[in-house]
Amino acid sequence: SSDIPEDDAAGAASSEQAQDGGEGAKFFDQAAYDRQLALAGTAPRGPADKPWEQMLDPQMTDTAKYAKKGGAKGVHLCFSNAGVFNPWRQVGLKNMKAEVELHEEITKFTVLDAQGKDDKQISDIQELSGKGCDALIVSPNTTATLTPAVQEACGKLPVIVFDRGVQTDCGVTFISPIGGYAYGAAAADFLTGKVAKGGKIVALRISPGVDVLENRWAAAKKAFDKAGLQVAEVKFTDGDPSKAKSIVSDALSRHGTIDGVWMDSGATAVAAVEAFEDAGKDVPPITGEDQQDFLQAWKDKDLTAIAPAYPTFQWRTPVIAALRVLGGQEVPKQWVLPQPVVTEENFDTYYKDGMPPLHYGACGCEKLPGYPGAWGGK
Amino acid sequence: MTTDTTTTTTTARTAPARALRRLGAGGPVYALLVILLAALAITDAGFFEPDSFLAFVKRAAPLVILAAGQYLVIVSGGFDLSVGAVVTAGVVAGAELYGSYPEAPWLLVTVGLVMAGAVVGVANGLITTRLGVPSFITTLGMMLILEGAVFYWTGGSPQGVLPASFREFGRGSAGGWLPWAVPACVVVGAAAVWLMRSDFGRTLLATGDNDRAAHLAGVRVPRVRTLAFVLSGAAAALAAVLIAGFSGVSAQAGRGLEFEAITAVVLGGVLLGGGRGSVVAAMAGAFSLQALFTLLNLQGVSGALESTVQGVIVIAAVGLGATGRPGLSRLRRHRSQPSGGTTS
Amino acid sequence: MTTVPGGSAAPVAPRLPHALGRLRLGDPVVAVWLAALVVTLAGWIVVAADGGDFLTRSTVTGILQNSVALGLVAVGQSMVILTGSLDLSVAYLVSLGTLVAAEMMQSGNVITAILAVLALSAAVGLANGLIVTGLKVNAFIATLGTAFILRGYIEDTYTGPAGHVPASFRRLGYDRIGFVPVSVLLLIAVAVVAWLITRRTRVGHHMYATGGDEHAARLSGVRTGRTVVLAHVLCSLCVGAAALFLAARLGAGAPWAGTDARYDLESIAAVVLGGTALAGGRGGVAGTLGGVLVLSVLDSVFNQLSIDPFFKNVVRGVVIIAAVALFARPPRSDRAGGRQRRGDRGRPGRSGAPGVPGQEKSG
Amino acid sequence: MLTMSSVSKSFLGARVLHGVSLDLEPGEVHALVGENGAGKSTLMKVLAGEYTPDKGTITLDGTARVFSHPVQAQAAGIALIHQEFALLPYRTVAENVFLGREPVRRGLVDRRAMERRTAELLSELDETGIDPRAQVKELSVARQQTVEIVKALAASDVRVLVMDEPTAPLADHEVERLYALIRRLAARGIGILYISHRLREVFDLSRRITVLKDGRKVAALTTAETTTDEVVRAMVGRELRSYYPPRAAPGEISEPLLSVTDAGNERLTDIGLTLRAGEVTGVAGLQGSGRTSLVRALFGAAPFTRGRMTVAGRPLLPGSPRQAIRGGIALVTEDRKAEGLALRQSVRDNALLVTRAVSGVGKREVRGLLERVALRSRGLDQEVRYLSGGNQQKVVIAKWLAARPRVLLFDEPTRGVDVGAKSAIHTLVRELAREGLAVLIVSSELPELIGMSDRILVMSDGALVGELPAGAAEEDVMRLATGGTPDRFEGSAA
Ligand SMILES: Nc1ncnc2c1ncn2[C@@H]1O[C@H](COP(=O)(O)OP(=O)(O)OP(=O)(O)O)[C@@H](O)[C@H]1O
Ligand SMILES: Nc1ncnc2c1ncn2[C@@H]1O[C@H](COP(=O)(O)OP(=O)(O)OP(=O)(O)O)[C@@H](O)[C@H]1O
Ligand SMILES: [Mg+2]
Ligand SMILES: [Mg+2]
Repeated sequence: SSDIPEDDAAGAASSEQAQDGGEGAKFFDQAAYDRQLALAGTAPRGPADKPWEQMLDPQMTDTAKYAKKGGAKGVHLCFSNAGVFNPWRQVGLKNMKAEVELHEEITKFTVLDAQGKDDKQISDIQELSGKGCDALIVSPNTTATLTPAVQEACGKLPVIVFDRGVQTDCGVTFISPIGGYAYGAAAADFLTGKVAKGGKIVALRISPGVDVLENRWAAAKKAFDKAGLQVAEVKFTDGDPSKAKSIVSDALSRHGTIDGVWMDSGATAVAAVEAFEDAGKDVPPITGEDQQDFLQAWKDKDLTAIAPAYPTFQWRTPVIAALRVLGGQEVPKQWVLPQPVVTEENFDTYYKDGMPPLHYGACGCEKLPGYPGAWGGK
Repeated sequence: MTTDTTTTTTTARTAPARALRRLGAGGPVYALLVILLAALAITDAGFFEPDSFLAFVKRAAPLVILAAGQYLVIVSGGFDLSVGAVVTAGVVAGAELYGSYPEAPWLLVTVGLVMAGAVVGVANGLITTRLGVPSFITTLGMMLILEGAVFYWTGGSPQGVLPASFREFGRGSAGGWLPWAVPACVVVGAAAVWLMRSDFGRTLLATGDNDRAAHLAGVRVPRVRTLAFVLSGAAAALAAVLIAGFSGVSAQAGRGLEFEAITAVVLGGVLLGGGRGSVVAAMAGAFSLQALFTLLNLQGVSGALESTVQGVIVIAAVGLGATGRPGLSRLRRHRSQPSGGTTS
Repeated sequence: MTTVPGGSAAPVAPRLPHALGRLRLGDPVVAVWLAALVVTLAGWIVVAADGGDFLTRSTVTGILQNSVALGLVAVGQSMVILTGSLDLSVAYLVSLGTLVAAEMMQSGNVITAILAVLALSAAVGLANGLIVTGLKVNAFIATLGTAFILRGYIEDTYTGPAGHVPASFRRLGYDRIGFVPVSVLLLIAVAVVAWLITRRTRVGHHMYATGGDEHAARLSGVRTGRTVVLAHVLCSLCVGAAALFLAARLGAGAPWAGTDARYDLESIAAVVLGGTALAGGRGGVAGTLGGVLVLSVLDSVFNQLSIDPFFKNVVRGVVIIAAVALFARPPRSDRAGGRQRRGDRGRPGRSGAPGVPGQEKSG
Repeated sequence: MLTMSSVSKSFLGARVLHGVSLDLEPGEVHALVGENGAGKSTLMKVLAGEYTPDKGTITLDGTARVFSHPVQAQAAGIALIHQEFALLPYRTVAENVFLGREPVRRGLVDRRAMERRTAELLSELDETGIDPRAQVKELSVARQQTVEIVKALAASDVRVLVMDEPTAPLADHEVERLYALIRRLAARGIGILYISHRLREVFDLSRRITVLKDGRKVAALTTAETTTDEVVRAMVGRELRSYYPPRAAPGEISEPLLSVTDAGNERLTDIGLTLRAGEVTGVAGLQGSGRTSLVRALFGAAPFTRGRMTVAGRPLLPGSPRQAIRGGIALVTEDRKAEGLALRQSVRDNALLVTRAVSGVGKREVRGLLERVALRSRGLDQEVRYLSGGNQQKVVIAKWLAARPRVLLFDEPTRGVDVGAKSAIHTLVRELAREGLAVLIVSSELPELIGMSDRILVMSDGALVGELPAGAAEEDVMRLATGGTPDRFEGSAA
């Protein structure tokens, strides 16, 4: 027998892949870019104080066929996690677990961790689809590679995908913030506004080969080119702060001055700031992420900064969505969450005193049970 | 007797001559280092200005310290693959400690971490020597255990902020110009040189060379080997303190450092398998590696291709160093020729 | 695990009936398969106590399925380790293999893609082998260097998952015969071939000889250099097979497929768990499969019990060390060859192999 | 059939063979004898293609041959059974026998054929007790040796078989079997070059005898026309004993420094002996009689498990070398390279190893010591692996002298040591005794043992079976060592 889903949408998948992932970032996808920038300017629907329940431009879809008899009670919820290999995912998983606790109707919550292995996640998904779960949440490790497994699971139970997508729309809903283009553009636009034409920008990227990050960079590059900023260095840091610090120090000694620092995610932002300090230079306009240590540095050092968030509150949404689906309520086919950007103005909303350095400000977790202790805060 | 003349004339060689000979043992690595530094000077005119050169040394310091520790283990005939995990664990544990005791004095935390690193070394050493598990496997297992344990303990991410006082050591400068990491590096280097000239060091080399002969000469082989692991663990923890100071909390501070350290040591002409090599050359290997990273950085080699260049250079350096010198022609472990053992 | 009778092997063996004489408990291969059995039973008990059901069809399928990729890599790794070398470049070769496979399948046909992946693998193995034997670079450094070279190429060329694997080929990753995934048949086929090569062909005999005592092998007319090169090529071919399997399973090439799964260190761990001496010359493919199975069963048990992924690593580390300490260690005393005794007399301890400083002795 | 003419060979500048010539006829057993280090093994390795000669030619069946690899020599029909084992302990007997030339059938190694052929060869040797499928490590040393022989025979069409001390590890009945085999092989027309230190075997088996001394051929004799004495004289080159230093005068032997009573372990029984200051005690015995086990037990390396021992008046039954060293005992092991030296370390570091390892023991200035042992080296920083065997041995002795021991144990102190160094070592040993050390020497070279010792203990089967006074006759020693079988002649060679 074969576990390959009968309705293999191979053709469709491959063409889609060429846009979203894969070589996608090499040739910039104008349509996706435009859509994301438009969404960034749209007002979300939903409760204002609960961004994880908000949705942008939703196309609702009917879920009656998934409704659990007798309503969403005694729910067994399952989650195939790509892994917890970075702080963002760790904060996210805490959010999700806390969200589950909020709902008494969830009686069992099974999490399988793939530890970053696509291969294992495929097996995990297969295993979970035969385990009597009422609904399956998937946070895929890699966009392209989990498609078949998810397709297979779709035939057996409602599947909710979030964070990274898969190349099939068989799931009930796909939850994610606006996307990489919006993220990269938000950061880049900030710099183009602060740095004079011809200014030198250093771009710090985590690692090649991750599509979301490629999109962020593609959008930023476009913005820099348009504004006539000079990208002096594009380097990969592997997420290692000491490598980031070395890169910025070297760039400083090579170029004399750096007028702006762009980065595709926040893990190494503080190291970059410190590189300037240690060289005895003023920190130029810099972008980071909503990670606590960066916000802290921003506050303490009064930086000119911006921090687009890839919000960890999105980890709450799949649970909510699952319950809605099992209750027969409609959900958006593509549940696009707002993607907040931390700026001077809204800084205090995201900065929380006493949280650990690798915490993420846009966690939406402040009212969850166990906060702040479970997130390591005081 | 002719004997006297041979012995006396040849030993009349002076100390500097001997020092030169010692340096010669690591010949290729010094050449490599000089080439890389020259290339750096050409690439970046200001490289040898005191500030930027000291900054370079500061950045190299953790790797140099790791290499010194790794050297001790390698020269005694083992491997320490756990040092990267010790660094990660050290950084995370430091942050975790400060999370619970924000007022902890930096010196106490530093000493505590170094001791903890030493304890890891004790475990490595005892498992290797007493249970007979090859050190490759012992330290590979230890790497999994440490990484797992520290994140399990912290629930995935460290909880505390490292205060400036603790970070001063890795980040700040003495008198405003001399990064603390530089004297730390010098002290560790001097200590390593002293250690290798001491009874212990000589014993360690002999043990790596021929453990049976060492045992029969009264060397407590398991203890000596364990001590090498202990020092390597402590060195790794010290490197963790420097790295934590240099760049702050990170959950992947030590990733891949074990391979970098081993590469540095091998670049220094040290024989994998034990018994041969100088610690100064091993540390020079670490400097070379750091110089190579910096050069690749400054040269603006396409970020992604950096590792390719690095791989080629390391293979070439070790390959040329190996075939160029007859004495080193076998980086493989020598087999002691059986000497007519069955004659009657 | 402590019930594995590794230590007591010598006294037990003579008492066994003659027919069983060749199936000694002290034999690492037997020991590791026993360990796999013990782990499975223990897992079954623990999971049952937890209220679960361990040995269901789907978990068995899962265990088998999850053994395939690591199994293929580890079978290859056994061959180089047997020969006294080591390969740290396997993880990146897996990644590159999936990418090449998926891209070529997207643009061309499956057969050329398979051939291309195997050709690439063979080339990488050849390079490894030549660097080790020709340039005389220690295998640890040589293959680490190759790994870096591959990494640079992958990162420079790919920006994410690439290519597309047609459904026809994906069946390799998904089809099952009953509860046995077909990919397990691939693993078994590769393992059988590797077993045949190592145990039944001349070159295999020479691999054991080269790893066991390079000097003696050379005196007997074994071309040790060639043997090492060939072992590297065979290893890389197995890695290529793993890459093809993963491409089939993933449906696309993934730049991180090999490294995220840490196939380099995990495969070495599996090989050593399977009783192959890190110094070479002893052990084999059969034990390696047992080692892979142990790791896979453990993983499955952890899954069933929803054990914290970080804690899993702790347990894995402990299991690897403990298992090697218990039964994969060279026996303390040999039966008749008194002179071969360790630490007392006999031949000078040839404690090293080309690749790896071997087992330290306690002196 | 085979002629080697004017073969010369040097290692690192040291000339080991000086224009040696040798010829061999089909079916002939030709013995090669000489002192340790005379160059016998080297000559044979040249023949077998392991070493290329610096000068000289090898002619086989009228054609000049140059072998650059053992395999070429094997192909030409020359097989060498090594003095040192070259077997893979973890492989089976059959696999070892056919290593490098495994029979192949349809691409796969034909194990059956391999095992069958091995079994055949083994039964030709009357060694039916060896299972071709057994791992070599499980065999006794004698059987491992047999496997080596079988391995040489399995090589295709052997014309010349070189046996380098094949009987060294064999027991008497095994030697008899080997004799039978050798005669059978010779009858087939195979020429056999036979190296042995046991002259009795040489006389039993060979037709001609070539004597090597210091790398030169000093005699070519026909066995039937010569005597043991003549051969020995040719080997040693001077009258025996003439060069040993004078023994201790009665007054020079004083208080006991080490005494053992009722001691034993798994290989030794009822050991009781006393070593006195100023005295050199010799221990004689056949191969495997337990001499090495004895000194290792005294030194704590393979400790006594029972009994009492006193060192310099204090009770001490050493459980490890370290304890023994602290008690003032030193052991010069029989296997210098494997157990005595760290070959990649310098002369200085080796000489100071004990002093450094056991802190509080010994002195740290080695130059004087190295002069005392008359070391020839290119300086204290030279790695010991570049020294000649004799000089390596001197470094080992210096290492122990640095530790200022009271009791010095020597296991085969002059094995593989050339004549000059040998006499220097002999002189040194006597001087040390004269300075008040207690010395014990184990040596397989009976003349040496007799020449050096003030008293000789004889071992057999792990027990001390007798004691003989200074200057005992070799026959007396041998009679005791062989348990009263008087006609066994052993070890008189050098
Ligand atoms: N590979 C080598 N390198 C340097 N010297 C060597 C080497 N092989 C042998 N020698 C030296 O050559 C001399 C002759 O050695 P060889 O082994 O031929 O003697 P032998 O007659 O076989 O002695 P024995 O009876 O002890 O076996 C010895 O002094 C030995 O130390
Ligand atoms: N480590 C050991 N384990 C088992 N048996 C041993 C060991 N060492 C020696 N023997 C055996 O003990 C007996 C005594 O050997 P020992 O080596 O002491 O004798 P020897 O007279 O010194 O021989 P040699 O001349 O080879 O040194 C021999 O039968 C030997 O095989
Ligand atoms: Mg010889
Ligand atoms: Mg002996």
